[in-house]
Amino acid sequence: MRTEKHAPALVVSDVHKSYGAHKVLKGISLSAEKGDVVSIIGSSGSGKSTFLRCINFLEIPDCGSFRINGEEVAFRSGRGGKSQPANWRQIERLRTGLGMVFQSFNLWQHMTILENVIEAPVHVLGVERVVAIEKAEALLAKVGLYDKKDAYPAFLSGGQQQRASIARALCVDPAVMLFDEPTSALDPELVGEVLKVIRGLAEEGRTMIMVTHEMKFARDVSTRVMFLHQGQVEEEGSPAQVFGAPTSARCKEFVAAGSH
Amino acid sequence: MRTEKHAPALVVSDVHKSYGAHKVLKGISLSAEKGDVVSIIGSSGSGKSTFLRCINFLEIPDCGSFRINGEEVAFRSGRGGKSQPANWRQIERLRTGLGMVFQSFNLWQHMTILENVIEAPVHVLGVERVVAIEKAEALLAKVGLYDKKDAYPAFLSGGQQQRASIARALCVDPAVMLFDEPTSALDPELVGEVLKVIRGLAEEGRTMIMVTHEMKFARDVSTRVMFLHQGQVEEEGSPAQVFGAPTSARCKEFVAAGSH
Amino acid sequence: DIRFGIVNEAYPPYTTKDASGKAIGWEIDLMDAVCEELKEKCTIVDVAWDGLIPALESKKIDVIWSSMSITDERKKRIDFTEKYYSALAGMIGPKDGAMGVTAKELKDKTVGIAVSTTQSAYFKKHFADVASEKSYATVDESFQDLASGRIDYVFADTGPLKEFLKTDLGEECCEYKGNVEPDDAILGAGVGGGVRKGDDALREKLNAAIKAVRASGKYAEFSKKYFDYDPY
Amino acid sequence: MDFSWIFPYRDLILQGAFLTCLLLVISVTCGFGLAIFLAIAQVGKNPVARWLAKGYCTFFRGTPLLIQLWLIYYGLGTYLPYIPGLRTSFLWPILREGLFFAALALTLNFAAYQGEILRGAMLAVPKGELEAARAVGMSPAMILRRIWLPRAIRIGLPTFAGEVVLQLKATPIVFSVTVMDLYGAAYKIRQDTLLVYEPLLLVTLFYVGLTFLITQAFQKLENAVPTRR
Amino acid sequence: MNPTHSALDLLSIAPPGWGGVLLAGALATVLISSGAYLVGMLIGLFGALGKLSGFRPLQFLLNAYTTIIRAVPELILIVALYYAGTDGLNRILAWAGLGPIEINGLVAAVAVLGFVQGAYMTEVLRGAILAIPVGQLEAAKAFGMRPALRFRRIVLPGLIPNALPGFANLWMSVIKDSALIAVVGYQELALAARVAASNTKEYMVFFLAAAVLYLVITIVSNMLFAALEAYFRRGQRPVV
Ligand SMILES: Nc1ncnc2c1ncn2[C@@H]1O[C@H](COP(=O)(O)OP(=O)(O)OP(=O)(O)O)[C@@H](O)[C@H]1O
Ligand SMILES: Nc1ncnc2c1ncn2[C@@H]1O[C@H](COP(=O)(O)OP(=O)(O)OP(=O)(O)O)[C@@H](O)[C@H]1O
Ligand SMILES: [Mg+2]
Ligand SMILES: [Mg+2]
Repeated sequence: MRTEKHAPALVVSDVHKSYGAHKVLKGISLSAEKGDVVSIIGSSGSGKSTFLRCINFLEIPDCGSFRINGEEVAFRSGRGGKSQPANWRQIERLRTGLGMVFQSFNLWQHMTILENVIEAPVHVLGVERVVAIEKAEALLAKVGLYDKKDAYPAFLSGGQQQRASIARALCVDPAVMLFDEPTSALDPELVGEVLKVIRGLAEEGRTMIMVTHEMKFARDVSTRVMFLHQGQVEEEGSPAQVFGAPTSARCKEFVAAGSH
Repeated sequence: MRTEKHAPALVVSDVHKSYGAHKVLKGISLSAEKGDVVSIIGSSGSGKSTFLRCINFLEIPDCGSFRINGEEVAFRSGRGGKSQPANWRQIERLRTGLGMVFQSFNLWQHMTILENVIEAPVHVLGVERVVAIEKAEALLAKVGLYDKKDAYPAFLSGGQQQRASIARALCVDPAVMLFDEPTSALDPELVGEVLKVIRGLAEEGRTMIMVTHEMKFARDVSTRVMFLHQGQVEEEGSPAQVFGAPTSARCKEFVAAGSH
Repeated sequence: DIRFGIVNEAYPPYTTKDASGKAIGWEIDLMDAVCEELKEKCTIVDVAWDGLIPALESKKIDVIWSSMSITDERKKRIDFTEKYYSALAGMIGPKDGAMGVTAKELKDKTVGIAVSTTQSAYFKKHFADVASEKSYATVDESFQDLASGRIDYVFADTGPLKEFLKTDLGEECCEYKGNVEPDDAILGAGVGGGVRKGDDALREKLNAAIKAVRASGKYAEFSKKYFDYDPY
Repeated sequence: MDFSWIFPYRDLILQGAFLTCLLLVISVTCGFGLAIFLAIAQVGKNPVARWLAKGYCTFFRGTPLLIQLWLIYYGLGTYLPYIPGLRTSFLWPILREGLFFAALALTLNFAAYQGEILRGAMLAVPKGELEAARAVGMSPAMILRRIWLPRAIRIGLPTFAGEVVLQLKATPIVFSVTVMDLYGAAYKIRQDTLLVYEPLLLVTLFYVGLTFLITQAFQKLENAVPTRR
Repeated sequence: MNPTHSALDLLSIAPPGWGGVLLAGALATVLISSGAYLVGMLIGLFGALGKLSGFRPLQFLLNAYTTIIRAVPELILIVALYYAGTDGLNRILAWAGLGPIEINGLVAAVAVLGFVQGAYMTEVLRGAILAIPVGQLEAAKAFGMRPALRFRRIVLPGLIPNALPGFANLWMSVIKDSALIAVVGYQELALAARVAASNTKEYMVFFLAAAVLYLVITIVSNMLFAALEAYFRRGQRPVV
């Protein structure tokens, strides 16, 4: 499926989103090529999660245009003048190419860890069960959860749940991965492990969009960094640029706090 | 209520806890004086949250002895040979002196943020409502959530929920605070803010026990650091000692990962 | 082929079912005699009281044959045959209670009556000022209240009253207090079969058959099995 | 359609409507109070209380209301006069009437159903929120009062509305113990006039109106706390 | 009558005992109830999904359905649908030049009771779906699950534990509502008990006997519901 390396995997432009009167996103654009790792940083409440959730339409943006894995998302205008995806089938299809790790994990409580991980491959992609199990077990071993594979999520520690949710996202082999603070509950060693995994995925040509509060992590792993402030992109560029020589005052402050 | 500075606020010794056949805590002891900030570090699944939850008896330890704010917890042997608190009234009383911030926030979904924060002061401590509201609003302002005070938890970002849960714990003025990764969802600036708050609390003579994955944070703020590994204390001492010259091999590795 | 709609709640001795599910009773015997007279095949259709009129109107049954008293009010909705029995109105009461059934003796007593019966109309006319009426959905329920002492009399058709007194419960608690003064204006109308409005052919046929059964002595013959008086 | 009967029977109808409302209000409020205890006993740790509550709910949910009403009215009701002094006390006029037993049976029955639903709702409250309440030193009673029950009631609200409506429709049963509620009035009118649908239509309109009020009230309650969807 | 006859004689299976009549009634009750329950469940599922679909006209329609059906006494619905309904249907058929059809009272009763159950099921299921943490559904969407798959794999197993208590209640109530189909001339447990009682005037014996039969039916179904609930709550941590 993969073509040349520099095809844009994801082009999103001018995304707006508000909840009632509260404007959360005020025109955000992002474009990422295959193999890119884009880190989104910014203070709490600046709209990072919302932006990520708009990319796979868990929140329906008020307006914006989306090109995912080379396919343009069609819109039609819905009620109240807001636009709506014209074709939910298309969205569903596109979503299988967009893996997501949630900030609050959202593991399915009625399934064991292993069942959580094989759920999408088996039932969405139609992978054979044995094949999926084999792959899932390998992934679980990779994130150090093999011995917990038959436990239910409610009985796991926070970090274990987070790792399970990473394994779940990886198991569908998505072209683009959306990570919402994938290391928030992890200890430094595991952060290192996850960093390795992400690098590996990038080298395979996968694209990653990642919200994170770990500046070191963002600097080490990403090809590009985007700084969100109050629903707008304040600063964008290579890690060296954003962390080394930010132009916006707000970004300067933020980055300074991150490295004190 | 506060006496001399060096009275032990919390003495816990030899705590054991297992889930079924799985031994999670294998004899952990901890003693903290007024004004102490003890950081608990360790890899995911090592039992940090479980230990914290044992201190305020959300998990009933299999055995161990507890002295909280100068009061010994009485035990009796319950069913199946496991010990049980002899007097749940005592536990409830002690808990009001133990503030807790949960890893998964656990805000009450049927109350607004402000109601969440004043709930315990008003209904457990019997503080007057207007007084509690005033205090709560000040605390919410301190964590930057004043404008969200009338929102329901489900509508907040992860970081906002975490800050709300910190405000909720602070509002009961507990002598001992138990923090389970209080900064996991926060950006570096807010981590700095929370660090300031914690320092301020320590200076007031409050005791803090904190599980954290942020090594920098642990080093900056704590008077003592405890490294847990597989349910046991592998290393304990001042931050300088644990981070600078760890004796245990496992701790060395872990600390190295945290500062790479 | 005539379909007789019979209420599936038991109202002994007129209609009921035995333990094997067969419909039995005085009205069934009458129906058999009438059909024999007409040389027609008759079928019984079980209906609940609530379904009687709809069943009649949607032609699921042709006659209502279920102890329905003839009243002017009801005549607005359906046509009736001539009466085939009259409700002989009597009262029962506890064994040790007041004795008579005159207005004087009923003073301040509570009388249980099934709703919308001839007895209810009679009570309104003769006793309403002195005694109080308690309405029941069926006469069966008033028997139980009488047995437990909540009411002083049950006022109903003599047939079911005597039937009740034959049972263990009735025998133990109660006794027959007598029939009320006759009042033909109310009690004379009696009970008839109900047919669709305008179905005069069937009504005439049934009238003739009822008359014939009564004339031939068959009526008296099967009535003897149930009553110690002539129900007509 | 013939509605000429309404005027002659107006007193009967009005009184019936009043009784229907009275029985509904009494049984729902008292029943709900009892249900809270039943639910708590069922999720609690005391085995005796749990089994008692379970047995209660099983019996009252497992047998038809009509039979319960009869057992209470004819069974219990028959033995009441034998309690010394009761017959002459001021309570007797109340205890003699079917209304008292009807209200009692409806209440006991409603409590059983509601207790079961509330139990399910209590189990649906996220555990973390209860732990948070424990951690701030709330006593079990306070956790129940401030967190567990309010949260459970909110979860159960959509079902509660249905139960109240069911209860409304259960009230006609009281006619079998001589309480002339609205349905009883309609029954009498139908017997008198042989009109099948018209009196029922009146009852229906009344019930639909009441149901509308009930569901609107519950909708208001549901909307009081916004949920994210 | 013989004054020494005991309750046992009255309840013996073979006539003149009434046991057989009661048992046949109980069987009829279970059959009608199960039929109506299944019909109701299907309607309820679609009703709940429709109500949550956000499609206004559908929501309006379903709101009307749940409000009106739940408000109108079942007895009235059965009478209206069975008698007036078949009458109307046959008139339409006659007008279209077709012969009249005879609708079986049993089928009509099951259909009507099911239609009524559906309104309640809609609400129970709607509540149960709303109680599923929203994150669970979002995760499913994020993996590209189509609504049908999402429903089958995530929503259904997630709602069942929340819905089971309400379902159990509805099962109990349909068992008792089935008594109403006596209107169309069908004899189930309650009517059987009434007929036996008024024949013998042994009210308490037969009402207690019926209560016991009902209780047996519900206790057995309760055990089933309890087992189901335990199974579907397997991923949850126990309270307290
Ligand atoms: N209720 C439970 N039942 C069974 N096992 C449990 C339960 N809670 C925790 N565990 C197990 O106990 C171990 C310790 O869990 P704990 O939550 O204390 O870890 P932790 O140190 O806080 O990890 P993290 O940093 O990931 O939060 C884990 O292996 C976890 O799977
Ligand atoms: N469903 C919602 N309804 C109303 N407001 C919302 C909703 N979801 C988020 N918000 C608000 O939108 C803003 C942005 O939220 P978002 O979750 O995108 O923040 P974030 O950048 O991810 O923050 P964090 O780092 O704390 O996770 C916040 O102020 C939040 O309160
Ligand atoms: Mg976020
Ligand atoms: Mg933890």
